[in-house]
Amino acid sequence: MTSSPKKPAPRTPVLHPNVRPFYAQHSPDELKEALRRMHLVRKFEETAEDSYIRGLTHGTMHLSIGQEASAVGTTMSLRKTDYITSTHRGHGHCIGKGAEAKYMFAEFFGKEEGYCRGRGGSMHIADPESGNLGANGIVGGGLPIAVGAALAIKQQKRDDVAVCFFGDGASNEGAFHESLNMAAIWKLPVIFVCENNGYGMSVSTKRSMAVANVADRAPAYNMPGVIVDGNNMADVVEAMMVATARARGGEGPTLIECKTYRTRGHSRSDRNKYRTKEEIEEWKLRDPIPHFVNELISHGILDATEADTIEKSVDAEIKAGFDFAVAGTNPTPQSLTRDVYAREIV
Amino acid sequence: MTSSPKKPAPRTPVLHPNVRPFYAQHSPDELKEALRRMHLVRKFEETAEDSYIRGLTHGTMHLSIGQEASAVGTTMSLRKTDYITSTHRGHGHCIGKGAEAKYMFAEFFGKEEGYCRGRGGSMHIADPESGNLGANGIVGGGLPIAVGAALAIKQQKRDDVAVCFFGDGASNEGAFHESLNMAAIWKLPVIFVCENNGYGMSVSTKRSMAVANVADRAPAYNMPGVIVDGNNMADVVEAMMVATARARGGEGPTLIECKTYRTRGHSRSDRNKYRTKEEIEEWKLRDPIPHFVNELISHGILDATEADTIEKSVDAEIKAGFDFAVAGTNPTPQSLTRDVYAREIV
Amino acid sequence: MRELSFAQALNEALAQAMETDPRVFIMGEDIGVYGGAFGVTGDLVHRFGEDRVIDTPIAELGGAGAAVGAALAGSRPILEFQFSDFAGLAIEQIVNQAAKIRYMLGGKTHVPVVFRMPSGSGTGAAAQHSQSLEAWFGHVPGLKVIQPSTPHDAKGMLLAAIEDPDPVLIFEHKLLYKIKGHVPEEQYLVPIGKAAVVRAGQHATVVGSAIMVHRALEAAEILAAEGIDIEVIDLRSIRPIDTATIIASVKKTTRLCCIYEGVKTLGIGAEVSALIAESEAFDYLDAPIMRLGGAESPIPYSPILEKAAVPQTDIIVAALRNLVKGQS
Amino acid sequence: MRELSFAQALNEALAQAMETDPRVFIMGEDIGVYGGAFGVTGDLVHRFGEDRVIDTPIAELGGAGAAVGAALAGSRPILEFQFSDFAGLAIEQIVNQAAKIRYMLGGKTHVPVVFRMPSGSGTGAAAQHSQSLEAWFGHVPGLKVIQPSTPHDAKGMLLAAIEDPDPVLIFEHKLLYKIKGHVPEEQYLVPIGKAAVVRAGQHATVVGSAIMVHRALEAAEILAAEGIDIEVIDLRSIRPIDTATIIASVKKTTRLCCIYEGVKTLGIGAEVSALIAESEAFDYLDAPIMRLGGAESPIPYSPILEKAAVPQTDIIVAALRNLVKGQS
Ligand SMILES: Cc1ncc(C[n+]2csc(CCOP(=O)(O)OP(=O)(O)O)c2C)c(N)n1
Ligand SMILES: Cc1ncc(C[n+]2csc(CCOP(=O)(O)OP(=O)(O)O)c2C)c(N)n1
Ligand SMILES: [Mg+2]
Ligand SMILES: [Mg+2]
Repeated sequence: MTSSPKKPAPRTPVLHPNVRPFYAQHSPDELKEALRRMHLVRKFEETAEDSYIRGLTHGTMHLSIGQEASAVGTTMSLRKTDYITSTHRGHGHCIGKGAEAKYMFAEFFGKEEGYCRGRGGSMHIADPESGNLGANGIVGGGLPIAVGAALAIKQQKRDDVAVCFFGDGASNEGAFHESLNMAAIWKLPVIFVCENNGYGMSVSTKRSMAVANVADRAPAYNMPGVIVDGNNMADVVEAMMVATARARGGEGPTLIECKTYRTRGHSRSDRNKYRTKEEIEEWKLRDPIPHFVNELISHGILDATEADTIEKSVDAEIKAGFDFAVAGTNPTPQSLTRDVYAREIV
Repeated sequence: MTSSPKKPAPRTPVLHPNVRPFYAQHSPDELKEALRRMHLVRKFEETAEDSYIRGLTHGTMHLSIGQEASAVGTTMSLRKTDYITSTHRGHGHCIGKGAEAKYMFAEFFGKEEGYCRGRGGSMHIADPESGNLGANGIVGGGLPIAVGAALAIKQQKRDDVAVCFFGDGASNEGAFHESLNMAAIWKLPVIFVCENNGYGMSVSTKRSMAVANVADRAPAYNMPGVIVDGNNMADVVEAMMVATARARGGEGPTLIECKTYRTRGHSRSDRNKYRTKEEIEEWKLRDPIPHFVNELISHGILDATEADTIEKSVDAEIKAGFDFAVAGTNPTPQSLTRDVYAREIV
Repeated sequence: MRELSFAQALNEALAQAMETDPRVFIMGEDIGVYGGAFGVTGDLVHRFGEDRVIDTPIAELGGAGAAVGAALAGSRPILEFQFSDFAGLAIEQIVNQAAKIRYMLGGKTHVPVVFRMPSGSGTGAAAQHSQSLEAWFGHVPGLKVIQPSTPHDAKGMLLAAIEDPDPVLIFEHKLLYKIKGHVPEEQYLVPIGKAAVVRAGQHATVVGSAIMVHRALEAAEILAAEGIDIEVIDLRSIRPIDTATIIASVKKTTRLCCIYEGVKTLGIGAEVSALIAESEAFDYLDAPIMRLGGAESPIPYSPILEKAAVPQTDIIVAALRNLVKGQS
Repeated sequence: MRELSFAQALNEALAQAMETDPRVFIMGEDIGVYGGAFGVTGDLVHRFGEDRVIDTPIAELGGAGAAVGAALAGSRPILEFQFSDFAGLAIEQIVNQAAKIRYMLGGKTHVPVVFRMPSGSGTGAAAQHSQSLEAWFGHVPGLKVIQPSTPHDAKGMLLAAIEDPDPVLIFEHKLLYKIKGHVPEEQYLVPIGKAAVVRAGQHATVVGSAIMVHRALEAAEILAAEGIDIEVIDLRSIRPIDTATIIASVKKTTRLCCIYEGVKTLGIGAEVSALIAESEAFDYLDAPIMRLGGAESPIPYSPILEKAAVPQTDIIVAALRNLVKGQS
């Protein structure tokens, strides 16, 4: 056991005399990389939104702006062999798990160079190579899939984990109940990460649930239910450290509820009729990125110029990725039925 | 408020100095009728089983022998305008809600005189006239239907209730989660009656749930979860008195878990490989019918000869019902597509 | 002549039904203050209140089951699925319950529920938000399945569905929501189970529904210039299906092409083709029965691929020319 | 020649697959100590343990999703639905996920999962336990749908399904579980997508699957005595469907009858009919294409009605006589 910031995080968190585990057990490089990814998520989405407004892409798009801490915090310490199942609001999960912006842009623009060769689009961007089993257009669709991935992990005697992202609204789907129950009775290495941004599209949790927190449902599965400030990297990561240790140790699943907020509308068609400007502005003040930057600076891990350098490098990466995508290849109509089956039908 | 056994039960149960509410608030006639119905359920099923073994009927059959207290106890005080949704193991619910054995037998024998004109059979016997919205061949199928019936009750400004029967196994279906959540957020007059007989077909609750009781899931919906001895009429009825008062008063749903046991196999094909003879025998000693008879006698409501008269009268009713069914009319093939639609397709 | 969009026509049908029948109510996801993902319910929650315009949690199975239960208890529920793809979560209640309860109970009850199904591709929403599943439900006795193609029929058929004592699924193609057309102000019913000959012609019969009716009409105009005279039938109802109208047309034109957006294999065109091939019209056929259906793939995201996945007007024109002239 | 029942053949396929491939496991309701509702899994839990023969809670959507997830994570799950009717609760995972994931991810992954679907009527289990839903899944690109009719094919096709990299649904007609037939002891594959001409004939082609193949053969025997010579094709695979074999047969016999238990409207016979009606075989047809399908009603409980709801041998005989001789 050590608290040296140089070493990688040990399997179980250790309390350091005066530094909290998140800072004690991650190296400066790890912490800076986390910040870089938060910027990457934010700027990817801002650029995607801009392209959409400029009519460069079609379809719909669900932005996670304001939720970057939960996306990156839950994924930054995962192994490549760990799995995630993502959602319709999955850009952050995808980048957090290691995807590159250029291939995400290419997908967003429907190009062959995209992660899904232009077949998936914004709602389905995913890089299976990096352990991302897929974003999902079906609310709650990824819940039992994550349970199955964890079942396979257990059968294959691996100590990997499956992280399952879902929203507060998804927790009202029957799939939530069936999935948490199976994970609990079989003690599977799943971490259920609920990104509770207060709304399922236009319906607030007050109107869609009879309990105050999604985590209040964990006891029904005899599962730990942890609530964290989803806009605070340290809180998110420390909850994940405990949950992953539990999962890798064969002690079973955990439900982590990240309280957060999407400062953009649900999707392009949203006119925000169901919430107030004040509420949105209030949450904008709780932006996870500047908050994390300040913490890194106050911990002496980062200085203002370095912070600026990181952001600049991300801007460059985004610009390059965008150009890469625009210059990409359009699929040909002839390739329409390619990849419907792995073994082409004779 | 009164404890006179003559008067009908008031809306909320009242504690009597030395008699428990069940006996204090039901007239001897009501109590004897309850006993009669328990016998009716038992003897209906024994006769049905016998006909099945003798090859007089086809299909399958799910017997509730041993569970009569929960079926009759939960239904005995309901109004005709109250609704129930039943299950594959629904003979008891059906009789409890007021169905006649003769028409049930006729259905069981696939005759036009049957409640479902021979279209439904054992798994679907139901008398809509008496407020029974249907047995169900789909485990958990009745859960959201009961919620919808309660929603209609509320919209129609009635003070009726919907009683939803389901098993321990059904509580692992997503429909359970979605239904209890909707009933809770909309404060609907539903009483969820879980008949926990310890097994979902061959899988014990220990293997299918991570919590000890189905009622442990009620807090996830901010709903009262009550556990009762499902083989004890007084316990079952008193829990229902509180829950129906709550529901009629607009205070919302209640989950009642009746701990009980089916002493017969799950269905005809069951070889009971998943449980021990000892367990079955032990539960047979806890047969709800003799237990109720003894309580009635000890309360001076019934004497041995009267008890015998009641049983004899049921035997006669069963015999007559069976003969009625055997003598019934078979459907003609020409009537096959009748009643697929209420408005015949032109 | 008053013009409304397809979405406005549906909204008016809902409003008039709720005004005239207190048993009618609507439920679904984000149909209240949000006004529905496609704006169909609009401001109805303000006009009729939250007790009759109910935002459900995201729980399609429970929502559908609640609609079934309310129908059994004397109400007239209309459930909006946000996308018909999500009905995949509620098949149990639609197919095992709503469609069968009346029959299983020997006709002693009935289930007057309406399921609204926004469907089809063309919006760039990809594989899980673009399906055309009408054929599935058309395969289920106990259900009625309709698919209007004009604002006029959208209002009249939705009102007919609400008035119908049996469960009805109304498929609303998303690309139709914005199209405008004449819609009478009063309440009127367009009967379920009747197709419409929307263009008379001599050389071939085209049977289509929803968006494909419009493409077929475009194609017919183009071909008219070449002296090819196409009869276009708007199917309107998938179950029950109006066989008589199709047979009469084919006997006249001797050629048949079915055009549909759903996957070609086992799609509605398969049934239309089989109905004619087993009918007296078979002997009148002068050419094989042609089907233009959706590609044998999920709906892709790329606009280029998405277009290629369903019949477009140019393809229809070439196919019909080939059908009539026997040229490729 | 060793004989096994259809159920035993499936059991042997499962056992051999688990012996030879450690990635293979089975899951479902009551498939462990109970041995499966129809006895297919039998004592496999004792041979392979509870980690590879998993009793799930009663949760079809979750079970199907878990199978999909395990397949994505490198295992080879086989999920038994206790009755195919209950798959209605899992359509979301089968159709929106399993069938589309590979395509949505641009071919970067695949979903090797097998869904076992006990189906069909004849057991007196009524409307919610007797459906034949193969047509639904045959309508879905990304899925493969098979329907063996003999113990031999049951084993060989289930092994082919397990070995297949894509999601496969195998429909097992409940009335077939007890029928016996020759089954080789070794592992062998019966290819998915190939029909079989199980009886050669000159006067008419009958295309059927599962139990209907047996009834068609009975009917053919009866008609042979009258000098009517029927060719019988066992479809075996619904998706992909073996069009070539049917076309070749129809060109020879000039008459076609499709026999299937599923509801007639939009059932598999509709597709078979349409495939021929659009093919080069159309010009060879000497009679309308006949379909004998399930009744347009849910499956009733009464044995009399249940029999009347699906094609029986006597009906088939009369229909084929009519098809060939043009008599009623
Ligand atoms: C099964 C299903 N139902 C409904 C939708 C439409 N829809 C997409 S996202 C969404 C809201 C989901 O809310 P939540 O789970 O809280 O995630 P968030 O959007 O807030 O991130 C809805 C209703 C869907 N895609 N799938
Ligand atoms: C959706 C569904 N899954 C599975 C079945 C098969 N099945 C019928 S009853 C039953 C067990 C139900 O257990 P429980 O809910 O505890 O009721 P019990 O039989 O014990 O009364 C099962 C698995 C079914 N009918 N429907
Ligand atoms: Mg949310
Ligand atoms: Mg039980």
